[in-house]
Amino acid sequence: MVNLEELKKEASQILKEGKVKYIIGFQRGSNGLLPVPAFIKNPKDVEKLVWDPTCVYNLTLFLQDEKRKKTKEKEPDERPVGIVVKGCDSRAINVLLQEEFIKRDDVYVLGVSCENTGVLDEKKLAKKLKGKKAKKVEFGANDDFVITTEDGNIKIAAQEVLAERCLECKAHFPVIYDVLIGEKTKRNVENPFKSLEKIESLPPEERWKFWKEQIEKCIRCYACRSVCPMCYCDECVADTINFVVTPDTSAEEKAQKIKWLEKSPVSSENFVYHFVRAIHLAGRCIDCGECERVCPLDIPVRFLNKKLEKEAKELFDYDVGFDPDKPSLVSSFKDDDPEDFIR
Amino acid sequence: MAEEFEPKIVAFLCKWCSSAGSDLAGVSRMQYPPNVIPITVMCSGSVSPLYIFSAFNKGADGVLVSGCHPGDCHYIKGNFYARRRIALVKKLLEYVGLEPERFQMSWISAAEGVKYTKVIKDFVQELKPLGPQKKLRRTQ
Amino acid sequence: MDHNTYIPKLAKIIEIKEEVGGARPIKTFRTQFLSTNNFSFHSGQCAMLSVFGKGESIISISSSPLLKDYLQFSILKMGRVTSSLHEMQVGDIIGIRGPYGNSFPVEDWKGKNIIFIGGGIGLAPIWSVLNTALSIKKDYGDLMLIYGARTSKDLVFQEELEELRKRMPVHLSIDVEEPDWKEFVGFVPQNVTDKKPSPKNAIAITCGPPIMIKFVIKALEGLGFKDEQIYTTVENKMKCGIGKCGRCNIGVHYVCKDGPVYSWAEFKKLPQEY
Amino acid sequence: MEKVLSKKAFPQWVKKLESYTMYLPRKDGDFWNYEVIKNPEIIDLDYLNTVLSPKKIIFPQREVLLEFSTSNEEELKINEVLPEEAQSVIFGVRPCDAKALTLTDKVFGGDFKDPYYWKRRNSTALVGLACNTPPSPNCFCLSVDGSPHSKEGLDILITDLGDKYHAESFTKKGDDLLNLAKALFKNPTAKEKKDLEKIQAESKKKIQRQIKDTKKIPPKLKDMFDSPFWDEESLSCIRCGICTYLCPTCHCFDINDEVTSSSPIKGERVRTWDNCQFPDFTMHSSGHNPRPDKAARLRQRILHKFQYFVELYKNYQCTGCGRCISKCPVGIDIIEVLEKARDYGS
Repeated sequence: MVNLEELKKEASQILKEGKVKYIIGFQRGSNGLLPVPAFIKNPKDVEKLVWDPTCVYNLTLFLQDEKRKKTKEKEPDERPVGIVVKGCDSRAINVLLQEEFIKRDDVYVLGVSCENTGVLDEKKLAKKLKGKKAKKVEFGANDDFVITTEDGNIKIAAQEVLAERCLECKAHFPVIYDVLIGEKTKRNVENPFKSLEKIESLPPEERWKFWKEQIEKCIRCYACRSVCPMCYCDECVADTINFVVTPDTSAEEKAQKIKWLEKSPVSSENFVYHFVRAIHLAGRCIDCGECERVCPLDIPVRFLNKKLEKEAKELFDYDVGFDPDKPSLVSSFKDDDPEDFIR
Repeated sequence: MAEEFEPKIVAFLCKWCSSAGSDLAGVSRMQYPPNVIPITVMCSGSVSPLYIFSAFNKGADGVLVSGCHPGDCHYIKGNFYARRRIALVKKLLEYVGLEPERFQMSWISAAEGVKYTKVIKDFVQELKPLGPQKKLRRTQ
Repeated sequence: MDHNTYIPKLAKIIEIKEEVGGARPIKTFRTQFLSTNNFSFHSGQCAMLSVFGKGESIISISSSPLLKDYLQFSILKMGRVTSSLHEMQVGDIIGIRGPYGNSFPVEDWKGKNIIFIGGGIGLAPIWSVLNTALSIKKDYGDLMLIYGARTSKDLVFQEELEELRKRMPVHLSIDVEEPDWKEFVGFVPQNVTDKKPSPKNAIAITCGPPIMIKFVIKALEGLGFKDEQIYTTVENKMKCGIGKCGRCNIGVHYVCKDGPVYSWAEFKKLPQEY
Repeated sequence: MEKVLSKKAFPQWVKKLESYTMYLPRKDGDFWNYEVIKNPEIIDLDYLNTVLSPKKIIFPQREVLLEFSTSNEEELKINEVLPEEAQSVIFGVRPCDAKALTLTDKVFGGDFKDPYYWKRRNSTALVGLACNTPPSPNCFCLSVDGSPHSKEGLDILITDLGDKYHAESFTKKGDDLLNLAKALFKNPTAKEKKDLEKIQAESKKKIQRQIKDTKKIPPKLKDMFDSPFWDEESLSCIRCGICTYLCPTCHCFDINDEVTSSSPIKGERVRTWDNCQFPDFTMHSSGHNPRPDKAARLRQRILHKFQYFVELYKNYQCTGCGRCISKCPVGIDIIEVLEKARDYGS
């Protein structure tokens, strides 16, 4: 079992020693079941840290803010940022290292193992509880979750309320860390792409119907982009000003910039956005599932990423986020990459 | 009687091979359907997936990316990168239900004028029964 | 609900003058409405110009409202819309809607001395009120213009400025020394301090880049100008022009509707977010 | 007009209104959304609040303002495109969402009446549903001058009395709807009136969240513009647009030209929702941005709702629907932010 006290002790120590400038972790929020991100500078505040199945966020996202802030500072504090990561989140760190978005010295990784379980799917839990309100969710002793409700505690097998991505997780423990809390529990996942089967098995026209219906719902709030630790581009084709404008940018440059998609949230434009998002994450998405969790319209955007993750595995034997020294999926090739589709 | 549907194909042709191949077909007066809107690019590896999505968005009935044969790339490795990337784009488009026939890739060298005409002829023949591409096209 | 303000009126470009070349070009456009002109405005107000297919851009009207023949806009090439305006020819059609925003309280200024202080393209909104004051000069006291730009080539309305010298003092400046430049070298605020306009019975109007406005106000304060004697016009990104689209606000003020003209006394009360 | 309708008769009433375009919340997966009623037989009013408020019907996310085109003679033509004036009814509008429309009314009214907004607004009747139990755990209408059975903005308010609905009409539009099916409605008995009072009193108690001393917030915010508070509060903000797009009172929009043919030129000028949380919202063409970071943008959102709007229109620009709290990806809670601001530095 992961010992929260161990995490707090470690966090407190590195803050006291001045090893890190601050720590990004989880703390209880003012509302609902989910925690909120914590940015802890003072060793006293490490008491606020929590670790339980509601710690769904991928906090590596906030390394983007850190980097942006740092580039603006004249004399930046070069110490690393302490960051609490799960297995999936740690793979994001590896990808960010692989892409040289961050350096290894920029982060002090407080790895926490999900061991035999993972994080909660709030919606699955709500369905299970049938209207009863969960106040607290904790890891149980037997791969289960202990739910505190108004009328006492309930134990539910983790498998039943785990986030979909956790059921398909390839490593439940951090693959890169400075400190590891918990154990590297091996669990066999029979088919890491099982959830895709339902859509893949549909005939093409049904599949089209499914995706059209889903993508049409999109209101382009860009939460899926905003929450993604890999979506760190300064320029994005989806924005009206889709590049960095400085006082030196000429009027011609601005005028000639192509408007790839309209702001109108209609099917055709939404598809361009979601295609670009998906393809830009091919070989980079570590399946933290945050994009799908945050979608206010419940669009299963994760299935787009997951599909490309599957293809990368099957076509190119590429696994994402396990080795920061490996070349990335699309900046490498093998001589015998499949080309049966080419004329 | 309704006129027969003539598909619009946007073809991204690499400057060194495929575009030269299409020129050869032209100067050799080979016959092939006039359905292609050719866009010469420096290398098949320089074709961003965004170009492909954008072509469909702006009304292409089919999109072709064509480069040098493996080993012949002017930039040594460009077409190998393209091969990977295009494979992923193709899988993605088919996954959401676009007809696989609508997006093609080919290797056409500067000497293969004949192959170019065949690729285009076949492409047009395959697109005709599908009718206009409306799925990803901006509504007008 | 008789009038739909989002629908622009079509207007023809009747004259184009190249004011400034180079990397930051400025052109002055004169336009005439295709149908009857019932577009009446006051100095300081803006209009939303359309290039159909490119979009809209809010531009201050630089001609005097007393002139009924045409509307004049001096436009710095900056982005998508202004770039296509710069490519347009005489005879081309644009859309104009408005006028929007408030205006300079020229009526209240009668009998007063007015000092106009502009920087770069910032002379455009001032030009309208300057010309109005000039055409009824007897109603006003002494007029003075202090105007500067990066280089002598970046000064707008050069011919008109020469004409203007015959009727009022004109003090020009450029940021860095050039051969043959006989006037002030330095930034506009420095020129203000140098020319020492008197605050007595005077109004100062300033428009230019935000940083210039800030220092011009300091210079004026140094000369004894009170907050109520200083006026400025502000710009922000705008889309609707009528205080609804929500992006141009500074505090409770929508610059498109409640601005762009502010006395420093009013403006300093707003949150400094512009 | 005050009436009572048996629940069984509800679909019959809806059927009588067939000449109207009718919207009702419909369940789509795990959430509810407004949709046009196709089959009045299978409707009920037992639903949680919708992801998007009826704002999306009155002020759609995409709206064509005009069309432009050049003919062969190169003559440019523009054509005003106003929405069709279809008489519509939106059923089941929660009181907070109805009140929100009275707030957007203020924005789209004033000196320049927005014809697109008002065409729809004037031809739409709002039939509300009182919240006997709060439709969201984050409801806080009572703290922002609202109530679970407020009639503000509604033409009719329906209250669930168990096996029947109490329906009260406040406007002519509402009366018309009731009069179209006169036979189905009865006058409420004294007991039913009493039940209604009881339900209304109880519904207020069930609301779980509140802001204390809301009144103290606007004057406090006025002095907090330059406070480091906004940096601290916005640390976890991820710059997405959920809070504002889902807000029933947010009204910001963008206008763009969408070109369908470049030669000869042909296209539409389109208005779409826009969002003060996006970096490019206020960015000038020069690259200068008056609100350069997420702290400035969070401040704008909070100040707009709880200071600027209050100064301009004497109302909070928030009706306590709780959507922004429930759906924020990182748990930013407007109640908490406001209460912290209220107590900041004291």
